[in-house]
Amino acid sequence: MSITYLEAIRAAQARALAEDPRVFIYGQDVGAFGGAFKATKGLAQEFPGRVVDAPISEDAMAGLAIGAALDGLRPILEMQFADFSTLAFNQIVNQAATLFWRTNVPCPLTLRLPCGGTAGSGPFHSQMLETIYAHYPGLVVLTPATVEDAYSMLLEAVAIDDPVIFCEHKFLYYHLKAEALPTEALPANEARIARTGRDLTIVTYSAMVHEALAAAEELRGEGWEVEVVDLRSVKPLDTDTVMASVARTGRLLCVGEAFPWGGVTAEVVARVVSEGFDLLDAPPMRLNAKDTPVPYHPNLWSAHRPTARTVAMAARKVLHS
Amino acid sequence: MSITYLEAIRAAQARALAEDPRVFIYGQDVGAFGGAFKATKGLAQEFPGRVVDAPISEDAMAGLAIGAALDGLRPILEMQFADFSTLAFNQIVNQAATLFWRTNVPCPLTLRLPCGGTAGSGPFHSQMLETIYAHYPGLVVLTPATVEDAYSMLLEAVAIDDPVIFCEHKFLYYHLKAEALPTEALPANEARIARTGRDLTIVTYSAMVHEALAAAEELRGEGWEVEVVDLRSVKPLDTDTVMASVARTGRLLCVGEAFPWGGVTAEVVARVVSEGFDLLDAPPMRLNAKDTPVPYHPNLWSAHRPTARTVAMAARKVLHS
Amino acid sequence: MLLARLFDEKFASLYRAGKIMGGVFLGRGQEALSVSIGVHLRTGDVFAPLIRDLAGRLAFHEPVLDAARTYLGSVQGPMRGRDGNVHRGRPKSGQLAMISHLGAMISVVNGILFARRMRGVDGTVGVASYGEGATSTGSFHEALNQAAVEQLPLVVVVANNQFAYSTPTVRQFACDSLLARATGYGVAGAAVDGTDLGACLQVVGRAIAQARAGRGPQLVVASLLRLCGHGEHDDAQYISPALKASPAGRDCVKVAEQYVLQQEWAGADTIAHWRAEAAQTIEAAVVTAQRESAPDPFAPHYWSALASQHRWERREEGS
Amino acid sequence: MLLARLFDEKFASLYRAGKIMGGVFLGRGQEALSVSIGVHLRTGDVFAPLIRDLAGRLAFHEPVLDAARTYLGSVQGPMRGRDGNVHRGRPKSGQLAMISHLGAMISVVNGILFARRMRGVDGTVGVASYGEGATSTGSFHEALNQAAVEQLPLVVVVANNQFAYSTPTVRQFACDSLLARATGYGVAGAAVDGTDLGACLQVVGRAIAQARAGRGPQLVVASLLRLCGHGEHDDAQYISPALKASPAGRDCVKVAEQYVLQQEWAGADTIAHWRAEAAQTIEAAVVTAQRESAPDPFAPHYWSALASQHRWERREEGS
Ligand SMILES: Cc1ncc(C[n+]2csc(CCOP(=O)(O)OP(=O)(O)O)c2C)c(N)n1
Ligand SMILES: Cc1ncc(C[n+]2csc(CCOP(=O)(O)OP(=O)(O)O)c2C)c(N)n1
Ligand SMILES: [Mg+2]
Ligand SMILES: [Mg+2]
Repeated sequence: MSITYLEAIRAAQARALAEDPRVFIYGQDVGAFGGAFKATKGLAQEFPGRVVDAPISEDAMAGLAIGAALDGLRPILEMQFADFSTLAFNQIVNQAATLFWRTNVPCPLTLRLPCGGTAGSGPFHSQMLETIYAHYPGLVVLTPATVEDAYSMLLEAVAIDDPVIFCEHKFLYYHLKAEALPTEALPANEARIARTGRDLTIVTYSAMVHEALAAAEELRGEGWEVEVVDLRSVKPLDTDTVMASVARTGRLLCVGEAFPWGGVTAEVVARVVSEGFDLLDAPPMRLNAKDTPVPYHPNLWSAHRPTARTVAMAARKVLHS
Repeated sequence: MSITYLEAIRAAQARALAEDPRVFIYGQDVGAFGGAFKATKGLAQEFPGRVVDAPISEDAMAGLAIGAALDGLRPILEMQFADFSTLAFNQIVNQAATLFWRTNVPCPLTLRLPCGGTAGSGPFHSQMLETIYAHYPGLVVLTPATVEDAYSMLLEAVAIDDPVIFCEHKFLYYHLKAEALPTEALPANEARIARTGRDLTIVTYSAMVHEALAAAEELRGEGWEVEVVDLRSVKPLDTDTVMASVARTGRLLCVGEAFPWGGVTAEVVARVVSEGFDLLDAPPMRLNAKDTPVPYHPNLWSAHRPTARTVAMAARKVLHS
Repeated sequence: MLLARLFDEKFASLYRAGKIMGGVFLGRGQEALSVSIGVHLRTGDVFAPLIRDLAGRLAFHEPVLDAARTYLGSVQGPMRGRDGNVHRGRPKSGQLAMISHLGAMISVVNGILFARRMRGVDGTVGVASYGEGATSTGSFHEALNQAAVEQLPLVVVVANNQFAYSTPTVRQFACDSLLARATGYGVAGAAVDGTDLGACLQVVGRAIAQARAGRGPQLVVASLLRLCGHGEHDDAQYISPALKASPAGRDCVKVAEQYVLQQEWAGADTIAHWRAEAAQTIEAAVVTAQRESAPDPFAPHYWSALASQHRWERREEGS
Repeated sequence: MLLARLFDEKFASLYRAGKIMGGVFLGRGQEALSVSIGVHLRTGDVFAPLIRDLAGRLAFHEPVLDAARTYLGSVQGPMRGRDGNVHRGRPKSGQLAMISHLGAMISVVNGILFARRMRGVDGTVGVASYGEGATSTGSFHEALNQAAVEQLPLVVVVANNQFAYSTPTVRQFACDSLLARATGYGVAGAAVDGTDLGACLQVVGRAIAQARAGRGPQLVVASLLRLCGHGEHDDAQYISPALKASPAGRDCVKVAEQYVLQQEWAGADTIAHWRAEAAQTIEAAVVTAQRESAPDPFAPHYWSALASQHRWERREEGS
């Protein structure tokens, strides 16, 4: 048996629905159709009345999920593409995120955001949204990079008493496969050493973990041992694991697929240098997507985001400085 | 004569309307009423038909401004509070910001956002929004800290061929006064040394410039000479001026009023350490608002944001490390 | 509604005296409509009030102290100093704590009603109250349409007080009556004179009963005038004397008193007694709230926004 | 519309052959409505097309090469490889380049019309085309209301093809007809059978003429069916055979051909000739586009998003 990242997401939802009567799924075309990416395939049939098609009303979709969470349910809200969550932005950052702090009533909702680029998807079906959500107090932002994490972290997202922004990466949907679903897992807020090494720490998350691993493999051929830290959760951010790795390697490269201003790479670098300045033997470096919208043409798209090749180039720079 | 920050904003708009027939103002209550803060007071009477009341439709307000800009006008769009721009978020980051890059047609609009906290304003009338806008390619984000900059940078914003997010700080509206309007000004994208010093660089922007200056004054009593850099524009970000200052002082504290995750302070620290690691004699430090919504009660509010006192405390830490 | 009117007056005078944290927004002129919501709601129902809904809040059993404590900054208020004035609420009692963004509460009410249905709880009604200005928001539209699609027991009460802050309706919408929107959503609609307590009780009561009976969403549009500024900082010069003198400008409290007298439900002395009682209640609440302490910024619970903070505690979050 | 139909078919077959960058979205079944927009627009007008508006685009003088170049990734397309397929446009020619977020283009059209009025330019009409699913968006609502308040010469054409992706109208709205919304906004409304070219030409033509004459915004609601999937990746199994067999499921191209023959505007041979001509035009465009080069990622102009880049160049931007 082999299971994809996308199938893991479907399986996690099936299990959540089966185990917890408070769980339901709401989103455009998630019902009989099974969702634009088929992440809810068959679930409406298996769990009648609990997988509900929404009108094209992202603001009201989020509002409904918030109300239901407030009343004790555990909604999973699917955005058809992460990019459309900008229309629910206000409900998410101002209503969901502030609710517990303001009223002491938790708002346990999971917002599934199909994120990230694939060739030919263009500016409005490729965006990474973790930066803008992580900026707001009251949200948990998860960015699974593996099939196992897609599964276990989605289950944990549903269990968490806060609004969780679950950033699933579309590039991994079909490509990424595992032998089986995991039976145990790290807590969602702990980073993971995806590959050990002693010369350089690459901190990254989501699809970029695989580019970093490929770069590390390439650099191994050149005699370098590169450690790769998969953040898993970008908020909260597991600074401890990152610092421990940097303490071992003395060098830091931070890689993200988001736009370059602000975001995870800036936050990680800023934390490491303020809390672990003396651990560094060389200037830390960041590698992000370019500061333009995500291009549609595959030629441009693959130059816009970091890839194994550009990660390796950046890593060499840090290694040689 | 003495002129406030708010009056400077009004004066800049009056001048823009007078000098450029392409300029108009659109926003809720901006017409006969003169705006919730009176930033457009008298302008509807002075420029008939060019200061137009909008319905409570932030998405459509932004859309209309974008269309008008596309057609060659120079709209100034006022949000009643910055916090409500979350409802125009999609139009701003996906329509306005991508338009030039996608189509080669510029979108010269100015979005005035009354930002930042004042005592008793609470979670939805106090937010800093520069982080989320600066993250997106295609936007210019300005954060004037002085009466002179409020005036000259707003005029420059109207002249710029891109969508400009003009973050004006409500705390400065009435408090801050200058003798006269400036006759010349730095380009909007250049940071300014607000106070010179040799022991520490505090990089900040908007209302926090004044907290930093007060802290610097306090620290002078303790024998420290603190340099304060007012970024003025957070995107583009004038890294050169920051680096030159850090090169002189060897120490960096970065202060912002926004939520702590990501944002200007992370971006500045990350840039300085990647490009100027060796300039630093001590770990850089950040001071942000707390990671909760902005509290309503004045007691809590003044503990949520950095103040001269907490800036001085943080500065002492950096100075002694 | 008398209590609400007097309470509002008290807040206005405290505001002028500089005793209030933040702004004050009054319901003056809108109490008849507002109270009609509150009296028809039952325990278990849900109410998302407007900034002018003190009357409806009190009628739906908001503790008198809640408003006093919130306006005066007592840590014992329902928002514990975190949020203020009109944003107060007790979600667990069905009194939602609104966010400022107009229109945003309707879909939240939908969600609660949806949850009740999913959990098999019957007979809940949800009311969301907004001004006519809020009808221009995308949130309002999406939520009303959503409720119609789901056939939820939602009642949306629109207080058309002719202005959104300073903006007259002619700059807000172009239809003859907002009631026409009901047809567009496929929901029931009813208009009412918002200055007439009897009419409000009847029309709002009927809408709530219809929703409770499973007849789907209801839109009530009331016409009236706010007899005050947008907030207490606003002198509302933009409201013309002619409009104030028009039927929409009648003072609903006076009209109601008249009506009570006419119907001989109570005499002038009884009303005077009510008034005195209300004044006493208010005075007591204000005195209590003023004696209570302010929030302590050193209490660590203020500075964590997550309900699941304990989950993350193993690893410290950096700044 | 024949050209559009055949062009769409060509794209579908190129898609199946893996020759297309990204997705392909067809207008099959909606050409009569779409072309009716294009033919009534004049130079200087503004059109924000829907993803299914190839027919209308071509009729409004979109160069045939634009579509071919965009789908096939030629750098010479109007979007220069930056954006794709249905998002293409030439704003300077009034062909707006849509963003994906449904409903978002209407207020942009409003802005252009508003600008024209402010600049004293007369007689411009703006058309925005959307599916019935887009009527549920807040953007749609805000923009139509805004146009009504401003009395702009806006025509919104809604193609009610019974589904939004897989979602049937019963999960999208609860009103009997979307036309009822027109009254709610205070704008003129008209319904039309979207499978009937003659009717579409007349109704859309009238709406555009009314807007041009200064009678304010117009809402046209057409009923029809898309005779294809949402995109070419979708087999549209959710559309029932009964619906396909209903009047809404008629193929507007066949209906139009029938009509042309009946009216004796042309004979079968002429139609066959048109068809052949169209096929040739398409073939030529595709061949040209396929020969052209792809965008070069090393060209620096791709990597700056600001029109005013020169302003900032004195100081280099980091990372
Ligand atoms: C989305 C949004 N935009 C702007 C505001 C600022 N604002 C607060 S109240 C108000 C006017 C509201 O008018 P209306 O809905 O008619 O209610 P009324 O005050 O007349 O009772 C405005 C514009 C807001 N709260 N929310
Ligand atoms: C705001 C928004 N939400 C979701 C989507 C994803 N999406 C693209 S097309 C579509 C269905 C649109 O249906 P309709 O408006 O009826 O047009 P049709 O495809 O039927 O022509 C959806 C949900 C989107 N583009 N924009
Ligand atoms: Mg009003
Ligand atoms: Mg449709």
